[in-house]
Amino acid sequence: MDLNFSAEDIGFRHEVRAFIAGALPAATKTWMVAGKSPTKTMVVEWQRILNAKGWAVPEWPVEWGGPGWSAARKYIFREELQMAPAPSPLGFNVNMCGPVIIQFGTQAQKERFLPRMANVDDWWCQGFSEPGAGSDLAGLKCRAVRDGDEWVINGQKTWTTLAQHADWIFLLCRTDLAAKKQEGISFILCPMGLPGITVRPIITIEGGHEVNEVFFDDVRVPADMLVGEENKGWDCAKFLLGNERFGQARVGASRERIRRLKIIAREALDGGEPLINDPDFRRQVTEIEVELKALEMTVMRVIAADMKRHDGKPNPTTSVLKIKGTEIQQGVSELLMKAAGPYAWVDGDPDEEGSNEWDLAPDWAFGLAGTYFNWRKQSIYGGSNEIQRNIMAKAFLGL
Amino acid sequence: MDLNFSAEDIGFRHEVRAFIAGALPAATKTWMVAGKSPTKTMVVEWQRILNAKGWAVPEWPVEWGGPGWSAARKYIFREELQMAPAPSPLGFNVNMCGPVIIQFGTQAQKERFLPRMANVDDWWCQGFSEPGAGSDLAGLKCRAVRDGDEWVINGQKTWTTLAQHADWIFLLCRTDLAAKKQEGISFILCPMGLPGITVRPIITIEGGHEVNEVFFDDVRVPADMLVGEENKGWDCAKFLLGNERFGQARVGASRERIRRLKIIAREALDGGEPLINDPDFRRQVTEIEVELKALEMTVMRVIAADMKRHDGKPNPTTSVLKIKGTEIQQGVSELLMKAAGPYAWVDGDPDEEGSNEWDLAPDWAFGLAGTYFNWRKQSIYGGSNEIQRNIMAKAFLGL
Amino acid sequence: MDFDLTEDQSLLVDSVRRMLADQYGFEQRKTHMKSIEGWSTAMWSAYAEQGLLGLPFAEADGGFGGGLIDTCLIAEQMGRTLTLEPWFTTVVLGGGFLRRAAPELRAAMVPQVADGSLKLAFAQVERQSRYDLHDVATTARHEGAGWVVNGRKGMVLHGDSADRFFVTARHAGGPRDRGGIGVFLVDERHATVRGFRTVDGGRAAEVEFDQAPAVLIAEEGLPMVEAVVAEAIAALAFEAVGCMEMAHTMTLDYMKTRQQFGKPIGSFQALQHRAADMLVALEQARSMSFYAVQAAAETDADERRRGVAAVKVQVGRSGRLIGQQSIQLHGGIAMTMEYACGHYFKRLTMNDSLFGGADHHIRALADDGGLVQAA
Amino acid sequence: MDFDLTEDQSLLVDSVRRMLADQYGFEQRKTHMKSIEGWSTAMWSAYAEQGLLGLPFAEADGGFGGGLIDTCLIAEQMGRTLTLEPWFTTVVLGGGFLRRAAPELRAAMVPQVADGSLKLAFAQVERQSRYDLHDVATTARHEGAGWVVNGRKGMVLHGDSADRFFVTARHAGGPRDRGGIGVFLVDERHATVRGFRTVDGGRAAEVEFDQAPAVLIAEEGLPMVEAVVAEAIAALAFEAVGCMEMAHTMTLDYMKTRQQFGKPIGSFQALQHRAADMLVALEQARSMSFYAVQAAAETDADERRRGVAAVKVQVGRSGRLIGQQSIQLHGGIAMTMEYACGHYFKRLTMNDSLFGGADHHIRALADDGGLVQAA
Repeated sequence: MDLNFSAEDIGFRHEVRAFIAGALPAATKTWMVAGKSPTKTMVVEWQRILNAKGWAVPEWPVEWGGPGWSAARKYIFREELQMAPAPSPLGFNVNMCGPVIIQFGTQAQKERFLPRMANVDDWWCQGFSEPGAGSDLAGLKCRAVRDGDEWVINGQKTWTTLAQHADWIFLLCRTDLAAKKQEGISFILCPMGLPGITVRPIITIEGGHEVNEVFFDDVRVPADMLVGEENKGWDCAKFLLGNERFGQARVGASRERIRRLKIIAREALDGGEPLINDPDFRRQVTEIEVELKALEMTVMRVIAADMKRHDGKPNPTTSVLKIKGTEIQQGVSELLMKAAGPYAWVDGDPDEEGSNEWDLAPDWAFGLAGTYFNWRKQSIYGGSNEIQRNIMAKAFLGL
Repeated sequence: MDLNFSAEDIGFRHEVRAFIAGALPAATKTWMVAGKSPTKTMVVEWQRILNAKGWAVPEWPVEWGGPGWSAARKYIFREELQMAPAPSPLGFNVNMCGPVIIQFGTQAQKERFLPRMANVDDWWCQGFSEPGAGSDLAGLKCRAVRDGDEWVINGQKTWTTLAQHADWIFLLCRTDLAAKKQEGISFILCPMGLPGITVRPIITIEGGHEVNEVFFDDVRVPADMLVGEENKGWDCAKFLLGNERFGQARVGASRERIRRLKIIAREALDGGEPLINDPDFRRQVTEIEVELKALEMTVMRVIAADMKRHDGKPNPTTSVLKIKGTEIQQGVSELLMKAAGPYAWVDGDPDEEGSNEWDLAPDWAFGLAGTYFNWRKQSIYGGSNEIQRNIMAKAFLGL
Repeated sequence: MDFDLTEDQSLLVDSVRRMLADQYGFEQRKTHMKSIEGWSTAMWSAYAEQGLLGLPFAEADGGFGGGLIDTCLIAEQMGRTLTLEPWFTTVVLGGGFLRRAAPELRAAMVPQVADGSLKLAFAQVERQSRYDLHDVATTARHEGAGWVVNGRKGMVLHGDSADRFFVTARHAGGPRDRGGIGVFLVDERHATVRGFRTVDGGRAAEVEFDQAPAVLIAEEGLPMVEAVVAEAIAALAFEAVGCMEMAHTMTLDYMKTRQQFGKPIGSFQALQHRAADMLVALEQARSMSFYAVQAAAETDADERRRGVAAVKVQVGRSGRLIGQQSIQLHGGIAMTMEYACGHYFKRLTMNDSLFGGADHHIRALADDGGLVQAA
Repeated sequence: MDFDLTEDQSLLVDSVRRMLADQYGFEQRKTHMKSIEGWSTAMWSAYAEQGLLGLPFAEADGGFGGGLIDTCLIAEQMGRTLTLEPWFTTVVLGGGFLRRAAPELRAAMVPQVADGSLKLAFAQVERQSRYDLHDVATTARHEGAGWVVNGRKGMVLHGDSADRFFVTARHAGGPRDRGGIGVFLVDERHATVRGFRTVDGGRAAEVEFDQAPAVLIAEEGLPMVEAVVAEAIAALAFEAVGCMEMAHTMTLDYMKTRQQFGKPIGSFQALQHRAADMLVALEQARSMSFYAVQAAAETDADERRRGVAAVKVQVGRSGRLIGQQSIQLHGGIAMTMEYACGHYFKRLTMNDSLFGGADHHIRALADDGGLVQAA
């Protein structure tokens, strides 16, 4: 039993940190420190910098451009990006569709798509959820019918994140109506520019445009856009979702936000004193810091197990990471909003509305309420926290 | 809308308070202030004092000795007893079996039992729960078979509170095996001294003897010990449980315990200062005080509605009173234990183990952990808090 | 003791509820929000016609003689509908000061407030003040026969539509002294106003006073401010209960219709219990809102302060739970701007924060000795 | 980075687990508890034979050279079994001081500890001290060539069976000064001891020293005390995890068998989710117990203090949730003395309180700046 990173891994951490410090565009960093999601340009620019360095696709095999890191190093890299804060490599490309193509795709698909994915020459989006298939994904209805050398797709996807940026979508379609729920589904790739595709924005409660509805009306894609076997798309989906082991723990991101919170709490006044002097505020932050430390150790346990066994089997800890990771992020976002006090009431962003000519609110206050509102989604998507509890009860507790 | 008690009711409160102050035996008060349950002697002695005053059975009709109080006055009386603190009139007699006999019993049963109940000439206990029938009370198996002029009872009851003191037990027995679950049950009265009855103590985790198993082995009771109709005992049980509207809110009792907690927190040191100076401890107490104030107003709303409508129908607020009332009592018991710090570790009672010759622990610390442990029962019995949520979901939310 | 409405109150509530049901559906609200004002001038007139603007003022002054409970009942309806008009700022806040002002001022202003031609706001928050009513840096001083006010107020609710501001300003004492704070009335023509949208879809403004001529309302004004804010907190409690009830009801309706895994999600026990917990929170908040009316009327200022702090804590906690859970139980749909539930959540969040959130008040109440005296 | 046990560790844990499974069933435990000592002298000998009493001491001193992690793994097994013997006080607390004592003392005492003939305790808590290690009123002063100790210690775990006490006593400085606190070793023959049962079924004592001859272990002893307590907190974390795992497992087993409403209660989703929340709490506590081993080994005293505070908070919170919910999900049966679950709950409650509960440590950690530096 050795609970520490090796000296080499610590050295690697310093190398990553130094690289990010030197290479991350200042504007991107400033933007993200303010709590804003990076723009498309920022994401693409940064991922290309990483790609040039050979670090854009940490999870991929060396053959396809992966750096060949151990689980520990992948973790360190993720952490350092989140703490910088810097954009993470685009998840749809790197953690979702890429691994599916590597696992299930043809050689031609790999050669065609993977290098472009790594460089974000194509921006991908995910077409899984439908209006009637949320927590119950297997209830999906979007159809693909084989017609000669083509698939003809009809139906609707929803909650499609950043579809407005996307060049391609990977989607689950029902290809056999007679089969039982989880059977008869196929995993298909589709260019977003095809005739018959309509993207309609969904504005979320804080006013942001992150998600979309995507409609398919007799959209025709070539037959070779099927990944894996026909009617076996559920295997791809399960594989993809199973890769989401650490994604929502986001320990580094939460640590970065807690730092930010503490800085704000030194500036914000409460009762005529810095808010950080309020014992109850401090207690609330500290409760989260403790949970985060435990979560960090939980992540380490999963990584250490991965390094030993490489079985990659789902284990109960994955649900723990999801539940605790999202609770922590939601908790920090709520404390950030509360730290701003009345100044959290301002809607919008002074950078967008013109100069902050008076002192409408401190710059750090903008968007904090919006993030709190928006982050309620975290316990809903990616398998709601209720679904996670179902999984734990059934799969690990035997109930 | 008038949210206040009338001047007359406030006068009544003063009258009750003055009476208790004058009539409550000092030893009983001291005993209860220390957080201990009153002994059988204390309960009987006090109830007879109340009975002499005409106040022993506030819920009963005037015909059977009730004082004819409004719902508001009954509430005030209950509150003042709890806050004194003084023993409440014995619930099994006054709030459970008595009202059932008044509602469903024969004239002969009323005349025979009610006056003795009011004076605790007989101590009653409740035989509802069985090993296989807890939350699912209708699953009970204890049988009563008619044999000539007698019922022959066989079976087992459990969690029978203070059966060791009891002269009589009222119990639910299955009298028709063919009937569906909730049918075929009868409500029967039975003297505890009969041959075939065995009482076996259950010691609870803190070491107390409050509850028992009661075994019935061919116990024969006269046929006229049936209350209400044969096989209609479920009606009696529902009626009895429906009377439990305020029983577990115990606002006065919680207020008394919070007072006690604050006194202890002035004496107990933490970080070299009185514990009450710790902002986080104060916050925790105050959170409960706020919930208690809201609960008090919830009780008032129920009372006010009762005074207007007298329909006595169950309403969702009854479950709110149970859930919040027990959460508050459990919360206060936990804070009391925490206030004692290391001194909560001592098991037992210095009065029972001999004099507190050194300073083993402050007198106020004894039994606080035991009460915390024991009070975990509050969210279990009387329809567990999970059952309460089921009731709310089904009956009031339409889910 | 009687928690039922009187016949008059029932009539008032019913008519307001009917009016809002007819004219303030969620789609209509979107239209109102998109107007230049950010709210509906037509509805404002309708409120005037219904008597909602003159409600709390004495009949002698041109009002309708309603009590705090009447105001609160209307606030609950406003909460249920998420109305956007400056009713709370004009009638509850502004009206609170106006009711306590000199007879001549009342005589002059109440009829105009009641007929909708005069809108009021309360300019109190400052950059450093957070939730402390006595943390006032804006200054007032005598000039000639009158007073002038100088300073900057932030987060003035509906400050961009107000015709007059009630302003707290310091004429004596040091920072955060309880003494030396006056309440003044300033015409919007003497203020520079910068309006903006608030996160709940409402309006607020930053307001600057530069040698603004001001009418003195109260020279030692803090007790008056505290009394008005206590009433406002009672109204906010009812407004929050209105929001909670709607969020809860919408959630229940959705749970009964939304199908997943082949059955309505409302048939899943874990979600049922969550809905039950929301009901507990709602009932506790409703109870506390009644207490708020009692507490605001308390003449002992210490008692009143403790009481309204407790109200803010309970209502804030309940609103947070119900707001968050109503989103969670809906899932994605409630995360969208097009769906009403998220707007109730946002309003509940803002409502909690107004005049200090639950965290602020739990600390204040704890420092004040709580509600139960140790004897 | 590797959280798996080494082969030696696996062998150790397996053999201890087997021994306890064979000889320390819940019924056997009841018998042990009823003995005069309140624990089993036979088991004490068995621990000695298994090498558990000499575990953490250097081989050169007559021990087995185990590290803190080995001690912790045994503590976890002790937690799973709710053992009653003075292992924690003798080996972890007493042993912690003994390992840091002068070589002659180690040479003299370690073999006796290892063979079970010498039991140790830590006399620290005083009437006024609560959880503050530096709040010491017991005095020590030079007398002749040595030292004498005067004062009274409360809540000395296993004080009634100890042969020697490690005692904190003040020889300089005022109340609550961090300087001037020595650690001394006192023979039980020089102490007056009054034993009693603790709420978790264990034993403790009040101990009075009246001119008791004492051996000086450390003159400025607070850093040593803090180092020993940090190790003890790591062991307590593992013990708690052992308790939690058992309480959780018992609860799951019960949920699968107990029938209500015609099916196992484990089929009810609301209860399933509760069990899942217990699993989350358990996993977080287990993770934190690993961190505890790191933190206790931290050489920077400030870092170590923050680390162990965080451990106490997480383990305390998880233990409370799992303890309370294991009772709730069982229902009445777990409220009885005859059933093991309640005993795990009681032990978890006591475990939290030892060296300060979660509330104590969250405040300390918050005042210390927390775990994340603002940069």
